[in-house]
Amino acid sequence: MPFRETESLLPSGSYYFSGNEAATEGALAAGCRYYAGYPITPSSEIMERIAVRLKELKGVFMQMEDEIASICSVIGAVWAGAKGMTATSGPGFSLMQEGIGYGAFTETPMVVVDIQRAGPCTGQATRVGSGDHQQAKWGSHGDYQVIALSPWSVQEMYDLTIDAFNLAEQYRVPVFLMGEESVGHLRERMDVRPKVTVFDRAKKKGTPPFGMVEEDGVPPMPCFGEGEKLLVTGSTHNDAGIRKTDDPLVHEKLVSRINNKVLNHREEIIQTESYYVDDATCLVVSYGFTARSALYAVNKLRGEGGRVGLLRLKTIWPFPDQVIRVLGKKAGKIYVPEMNRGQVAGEIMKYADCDVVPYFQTNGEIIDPRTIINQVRSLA
Amino acid sequence: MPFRETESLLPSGSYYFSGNEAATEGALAAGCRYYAGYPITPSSEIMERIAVRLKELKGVFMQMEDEIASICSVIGAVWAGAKGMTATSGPGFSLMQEGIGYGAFTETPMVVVDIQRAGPCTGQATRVGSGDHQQAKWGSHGDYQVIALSPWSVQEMYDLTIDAFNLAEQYRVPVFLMGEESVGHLRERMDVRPKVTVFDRAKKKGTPPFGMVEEDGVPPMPCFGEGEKLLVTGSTHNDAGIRKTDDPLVHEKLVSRINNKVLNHREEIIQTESYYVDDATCLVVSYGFTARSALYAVNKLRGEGGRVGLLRLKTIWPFPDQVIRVLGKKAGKIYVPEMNRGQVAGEIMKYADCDVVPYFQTNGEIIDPRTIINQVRSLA
Amino acid sequence: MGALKQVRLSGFGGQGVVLAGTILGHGAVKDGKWVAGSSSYGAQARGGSARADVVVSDRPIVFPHVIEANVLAAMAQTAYDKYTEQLARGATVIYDDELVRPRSIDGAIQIGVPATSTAIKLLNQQQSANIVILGAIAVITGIVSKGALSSAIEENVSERFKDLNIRALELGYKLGEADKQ
Amino acid sequence: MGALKQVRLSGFGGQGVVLAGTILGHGAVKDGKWVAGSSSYGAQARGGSARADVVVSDRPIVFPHVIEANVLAAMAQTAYDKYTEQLARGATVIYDDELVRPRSIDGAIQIGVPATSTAIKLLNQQQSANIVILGAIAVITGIVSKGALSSAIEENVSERFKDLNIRALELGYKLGEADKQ
Amino acid sequence: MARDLEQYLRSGITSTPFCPGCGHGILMNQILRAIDDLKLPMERMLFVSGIGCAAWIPSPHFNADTLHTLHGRAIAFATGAKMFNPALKVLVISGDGDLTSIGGNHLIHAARRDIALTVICANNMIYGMTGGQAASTTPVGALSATTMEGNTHRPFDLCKLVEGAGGSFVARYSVTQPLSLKEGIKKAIMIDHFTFIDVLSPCPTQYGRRNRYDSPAGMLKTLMESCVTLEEAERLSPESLEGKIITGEFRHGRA
Amino acid sequence: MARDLEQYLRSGITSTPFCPGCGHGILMNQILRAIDDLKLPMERMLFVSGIGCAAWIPSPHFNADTLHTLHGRAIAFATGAKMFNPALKVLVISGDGDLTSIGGNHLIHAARRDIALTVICANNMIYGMTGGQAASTTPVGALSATTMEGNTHRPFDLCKLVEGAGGSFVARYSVTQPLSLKEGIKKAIMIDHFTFIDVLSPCPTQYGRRNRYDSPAGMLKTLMESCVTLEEAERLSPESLEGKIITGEFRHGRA
Amino acid sequence: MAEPCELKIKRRSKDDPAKSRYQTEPGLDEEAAVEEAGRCLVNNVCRSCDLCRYFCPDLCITMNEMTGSIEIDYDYCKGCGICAFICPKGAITMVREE
Amino acid sequence: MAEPCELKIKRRSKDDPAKSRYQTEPGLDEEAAVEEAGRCLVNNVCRSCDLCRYFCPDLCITMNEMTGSIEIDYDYCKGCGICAFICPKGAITMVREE
Repeated sequence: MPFRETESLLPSGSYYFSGNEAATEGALAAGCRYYAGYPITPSSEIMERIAVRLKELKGVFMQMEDEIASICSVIGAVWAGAKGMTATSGPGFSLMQEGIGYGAFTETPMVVVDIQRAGPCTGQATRVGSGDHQQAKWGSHGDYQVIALSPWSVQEMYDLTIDAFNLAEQYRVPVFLMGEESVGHLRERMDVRPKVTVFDRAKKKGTPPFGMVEEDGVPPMPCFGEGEKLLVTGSTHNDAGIRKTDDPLVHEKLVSRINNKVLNHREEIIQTESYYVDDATCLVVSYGFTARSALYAVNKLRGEGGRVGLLRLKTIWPFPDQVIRVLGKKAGKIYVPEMNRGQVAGEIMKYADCDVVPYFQTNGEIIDPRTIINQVRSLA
Repeated sequence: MPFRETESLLPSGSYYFSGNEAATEGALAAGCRYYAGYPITPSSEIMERIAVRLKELKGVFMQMEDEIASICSVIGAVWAGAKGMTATSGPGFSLMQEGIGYGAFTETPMVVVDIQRAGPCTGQATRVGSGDHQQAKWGSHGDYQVIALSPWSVQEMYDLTIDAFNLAEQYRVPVFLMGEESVGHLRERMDVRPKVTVFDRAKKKGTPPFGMVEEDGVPPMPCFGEGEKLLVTGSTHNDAGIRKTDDPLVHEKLVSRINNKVLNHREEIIQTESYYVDDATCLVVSYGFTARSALYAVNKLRGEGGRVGLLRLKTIWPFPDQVIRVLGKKAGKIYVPEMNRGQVAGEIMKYADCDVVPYFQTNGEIIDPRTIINQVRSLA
Repeated sequence: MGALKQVRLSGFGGQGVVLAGTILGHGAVKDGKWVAGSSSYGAQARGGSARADVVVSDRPIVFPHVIEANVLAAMAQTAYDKYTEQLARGATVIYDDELVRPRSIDGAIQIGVPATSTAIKLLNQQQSANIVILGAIAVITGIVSKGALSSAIEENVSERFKDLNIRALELGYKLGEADKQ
Repeated sequence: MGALKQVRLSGFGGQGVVLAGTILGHGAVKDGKWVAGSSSYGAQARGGSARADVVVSDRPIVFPHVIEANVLAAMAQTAYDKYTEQLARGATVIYDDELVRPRSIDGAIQIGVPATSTAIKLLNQQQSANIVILGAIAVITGIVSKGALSSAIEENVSERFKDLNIRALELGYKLGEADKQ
Repeated sequence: MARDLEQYLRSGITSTPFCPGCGHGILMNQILRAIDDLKLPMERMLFVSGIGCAAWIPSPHFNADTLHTLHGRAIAFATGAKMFNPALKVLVISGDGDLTSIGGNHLIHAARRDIALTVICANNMIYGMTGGQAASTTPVGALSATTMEGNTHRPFDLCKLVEGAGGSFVARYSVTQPLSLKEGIKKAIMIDHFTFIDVLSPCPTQYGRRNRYDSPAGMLKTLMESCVTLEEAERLSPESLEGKIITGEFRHGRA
Repeated sequence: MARDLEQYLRSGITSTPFCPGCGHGILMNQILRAIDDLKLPMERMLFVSGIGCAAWIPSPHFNADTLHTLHGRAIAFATGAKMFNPALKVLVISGDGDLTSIGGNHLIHAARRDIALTVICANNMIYGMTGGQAASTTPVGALSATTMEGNTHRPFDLCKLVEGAGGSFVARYSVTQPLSLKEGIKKAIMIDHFTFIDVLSPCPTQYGRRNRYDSPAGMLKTLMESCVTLEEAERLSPESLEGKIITGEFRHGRA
Repeated sequence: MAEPCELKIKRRSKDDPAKSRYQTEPGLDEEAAVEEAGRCLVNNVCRSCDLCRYFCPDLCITMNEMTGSIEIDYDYCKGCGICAFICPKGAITMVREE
Repeated sequence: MAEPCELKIKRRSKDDPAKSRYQTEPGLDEEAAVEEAGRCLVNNVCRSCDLCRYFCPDLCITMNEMTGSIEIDYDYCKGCGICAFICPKGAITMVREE
């Protein structure tokens, strides 16, 4: 069984961590032993904490010369056997896009934490935004898939970072923890359980590391120094890793598989939560920090007798198309408050067979629950 | 009047150019006098030709150390008064994303030519792909807008490059010419007219270069050395350019305007062409080289009496939502053949109130017209 | 939401309100509460005004920010003026009586605490006023236990300032108890 | 589509079929035609097989690639074998008679031209066989005028090889005319 | 701010943006005095900076065209502006993290190409703005937010780096040598080649407090004690040069 | 390919991927012979390369773990692998455009940090794979696809650059000096620090044909004539060193 | 933590004797150094040697061109104390802001 | 354009006199150079000096360990001519591929 129960690194109990500290501990709990990064607000606390913690745990911490070097060095370490991570914010995430494409195409498990701030560009570096979700899917050229998770609390910065590592290893894919400044810097009670479930990389000597009979399969992954004489390349390659830069069949097969191995396993990957959706005539769809404003608002409105429900997306990519389709049809109206200009609302429009009403806010501040209350009232 | 008729640089007449050569000549005709780039297949011919031509025209050519430096140096030159351009392909386009965000947020007019090849990553460098369209919109972090054009012929590599410069100057926005290897390397007859219409950058001494009373306006753009003592920054700034990194109102206003100045002028920006759409019961939506396969196919099917029409998108961003809405409803079914995994089909799904049937092909080859014929036949 | 308390600590940069907020929050976690804390971050932190919000509850917390403070501590006049605009009904306002001149607020209980002057006089260290006022808050509101606060100080303050802060906490407790009487 | 001709030039890397295609296309533009040309690109260009396609029409061209060649020139056996599979009805196949052994093809006109041997014998330069065969194609198919081809050679060939290529074109014309008779 | 420099400051600018005792202010002071000495017209000057504390020296304070760019990319932006309009006098003023860590490649390539820019690196040996992480200039053993037990990686000798890349004029001064620094800046500005000055500038807030300097003046004092001029260095034994920073003009002909 | 090197080549590999006369083949030859001399176990070796002709020297040919990466980033990938598993012997083999133009920053930072990698730069002074554009190593005056009237920008002296960045072992050889090259590679591999070798390697296809070398042998001859060893250089006058390339081991202690 | 901005600078003509000061400008040649030093021969009294103006990180020290004396703009002084440290005459001391 | 691969290498024992050759290994110390040179004293005849093996860019030259003689794998030779150029004995010449 590739999943395994292991002792928690931290003594079980309650802690008062910031989201960034929680993500660091989640990574370590999941087995992360290589981190490379570059300072950037509001994610730097992750780097600062993991520098100390990896030393204690005999892992490797590297502060690199930039974000490009950071993600590349993580990929190098992962192929040398590490579970690896980097963390950054928007500008660094933009610089990492070529490396992310390499990770996706070489099926390198890795975790990238993006603590989002108010963009675009250097925008407002110490203020909150949630504007990198479409970039997470489309930031590198060509067609590939990733997994992106959206934590709403400090607890989830811990839990979903563990999930991120497990999904990365299980599907051999880059996984993004799309935190927001308002979660990264939030301090909350966070509970550590005595056991952590981790996924151990599947290995199988002598089997091709880049190909499967199944068109959506995930091949086992050997690593450097095991005598496998691996060929890893970001160019089109056959099952063994040999470059095939003008064979149409090899290219189609590889591109299909790296997309389908994620898309065809949507059901297993996607996590959502729903509240009061059964009789709702207006469905609020939300994620990240905003979902806390949204749940507060929905609770209030329900208290007033409003038939409003909430669907919270913990997984943003692959996109939860099916639940949107079903719940949208049931409610007849979807309201999407976002700290960006409708990035997830646009995605919902692809799948929902009903009115989709986006609310944009790009002012560097979180969305106040009272704003949502007022807007949903006016929709009814 | 900011538009102006000017003599063509090339003697009018017919040429036999490659698409890459045509884009080069289009840029020069539109007034491009600064180019910075880095070698990458299949776009390098643009850099090679423009190096020679800019010398003749007393412009400036720089081969930079990488694509990041290339786009940054273009922005520097544009603020020093140049019309500027760079050209690249997928991997370089990924590296340029942070600079593109800077260009969008500082409202820097510039043209980026992306000659797309079979990705992701280094994929098949000499073979065709069309997989960078979503990246063109979402490749940099945060919310911004760009304009992206999709040429289908050598003639359009010339014409749309001129349009690209004019749109860039008119809206102070990065404009992408999303060519494909199959158009960049195609040679065709290309006709040069005696006159070229160019847009001269709007200037107005002493007016704020980053703000307007109108919420979707384009401010005049001074340049360095004119005594305006400009403040240009990629951080949030007020109308005068002063950094305001914790003012919610300034951020909201700026982010809104850089989005709305493009989105609210969709009608003036968007170019599409339609064929046989009036009575079509199946609408093929296509763009770039694939639209030539599609038109060939639609012609054939019409010859057989098939009620099939074609909508060709010359503009990909801002997305032609309105025409999709109208024609989709009329036809009841949209078929979208693409050399990627449904990047534009996904966008169509947001707006079309009808069935959308994508066809993916990611094998490094163009889509054969006969494939489209067979698929559309099977849809009917 | 009777069991949920929204606490706001405010002052200007350098007074240590963020650290006080962290200690308060951490203490409440030690008491077994659900806690969420946030603070002003960025340019304001150096100079300007500073703010630390702590929400404490017996149950998991839905919205983690302060909407209307049940408890406000103000260590500067600007902070007092600004944040007394956003109080819950029946809120408790605790202010440093040397730095803040209170106005009358309908329905609020206001208590002046000589935190800064006590810190200067008895600790010879103006910097510990944050912990003095925290001690007073703890007594007055009962939001967190003394043991938990002490333990939180141990874990959040560097070795060389621990004793000082424990003494500051004691002083705060005394001031708070005096105020209660 | 009677006025549209699909021409495919093929051989192996180094024979200059891509240059020949460019000259043919450019010549046709000079004749006032609509033209689209494409060629194999990439690794194949060094060694391996090479291919240049030119579509010539009296009207704007919808699809610019060759679907079924009306004219095929083959300068290598592998190219001949591969591309004779994709001919239009009534196509003309012109092959280098020293390098290609033809098979019988239903409905096609096949003409062997001693391009390579002529180039070696009369120009002492095997490399110009591409232009020799191009001259022959021009005569046989009438797809492009001689003047336009000469002019296209002037513009597409470096100074030091111009004369050679013009002579090669003349030889090709002669061979083509001989074939026609 | 100083009345004698008022004309070089944008109207409405009243104070520096730096922490108390930050060396960047002293550098800002000398840059403006150098321009004042040279009587350069601010209309013809362009100041380019990246991201970080030092990038705020010119932007928005200087009363000239200023281009505040992306982290690490100031030199690339400056290259475009200078190449397109050579009449502009272009100064790049940014920090060590910006110019030599993430931006190191643009630095060495501009030096190689000999683009006529003056690059002034405000070197405080730390990432100040993001909270005091180690930089590529942090001394071995120094404490920072990412090297809590002391930095283990060697720092660059920036002057050697730029010389190695082909820089024509390369110099180093400390802000504790304001007059030499000012003269060095004047010289660099007037040379129509790529010129580079490494300016040692103490960061009391992020570097100082972690490394137990009790005041800005204390940091300044240590820096003064560490610096020896090239001329002095020639007279000193290798042992007495241990731990010293050599300042002065390391001029080299083109490679 | 050569039977005596067969064990170092991946099974199924029969020929080099290079144009006739490409110097990269001679370098490939020496790298394998160096490994053969040292009797290094291929199971413990990792070869990392970027994008470009030289990146194909190890990938897929060498019968070991090979990591063919992004353009310019080989050293960053290698850093991660080496730091996580120091038991790996890591060689970075890539071209001049890859390692020193787009990848220049990773090169200087790895040298600064003294990461224990051996970096072999196959320096053909041109972008071969993309069609012969000028590189940061192209000599002034040389013709290329982007410098049709002669290159105007100075090239790097890569050894000086890496020395300036702090590299401990820095050497240059030409492929026309195969025995010295092989010995240099052996030495570099066995030093447990950052080691760098600049290997001059002629590109007859892209560089040669534009710059009128009529044959691979002709290019090789010119290169031989240009190279002088460090020892010879010491005996020569500055005038007779004009236009010469100095080869040998430029060893320097840590800065 | 950064020093809080609670100190102000006072200018005065007499005070306790100057402590030993560091050579502030090692880059000056001998002649210039002697000249600079010559302006500050008397202890505790400002001799307008100008060093504080050059060293001020907040650009808030100006020399009054009429009187030749140093003027400090207290509004933008952040109290770092560098001027007091650098003054070769001990003519500047820091006092707690009242 | 790249040289087309139309030449093959022939090995022979006698031919026209060797032209002057370049010092192939300037990096060798004197002793080593004398030793290398000593192996190739007679013109036009391969003395197994091994230079061609080291210089072959296609790794297709092997020394037969039994006989000590040089063997060329013609299948992967691209005909660059470097071996012929470098051979100090003029023992390799290029001939047109038949």
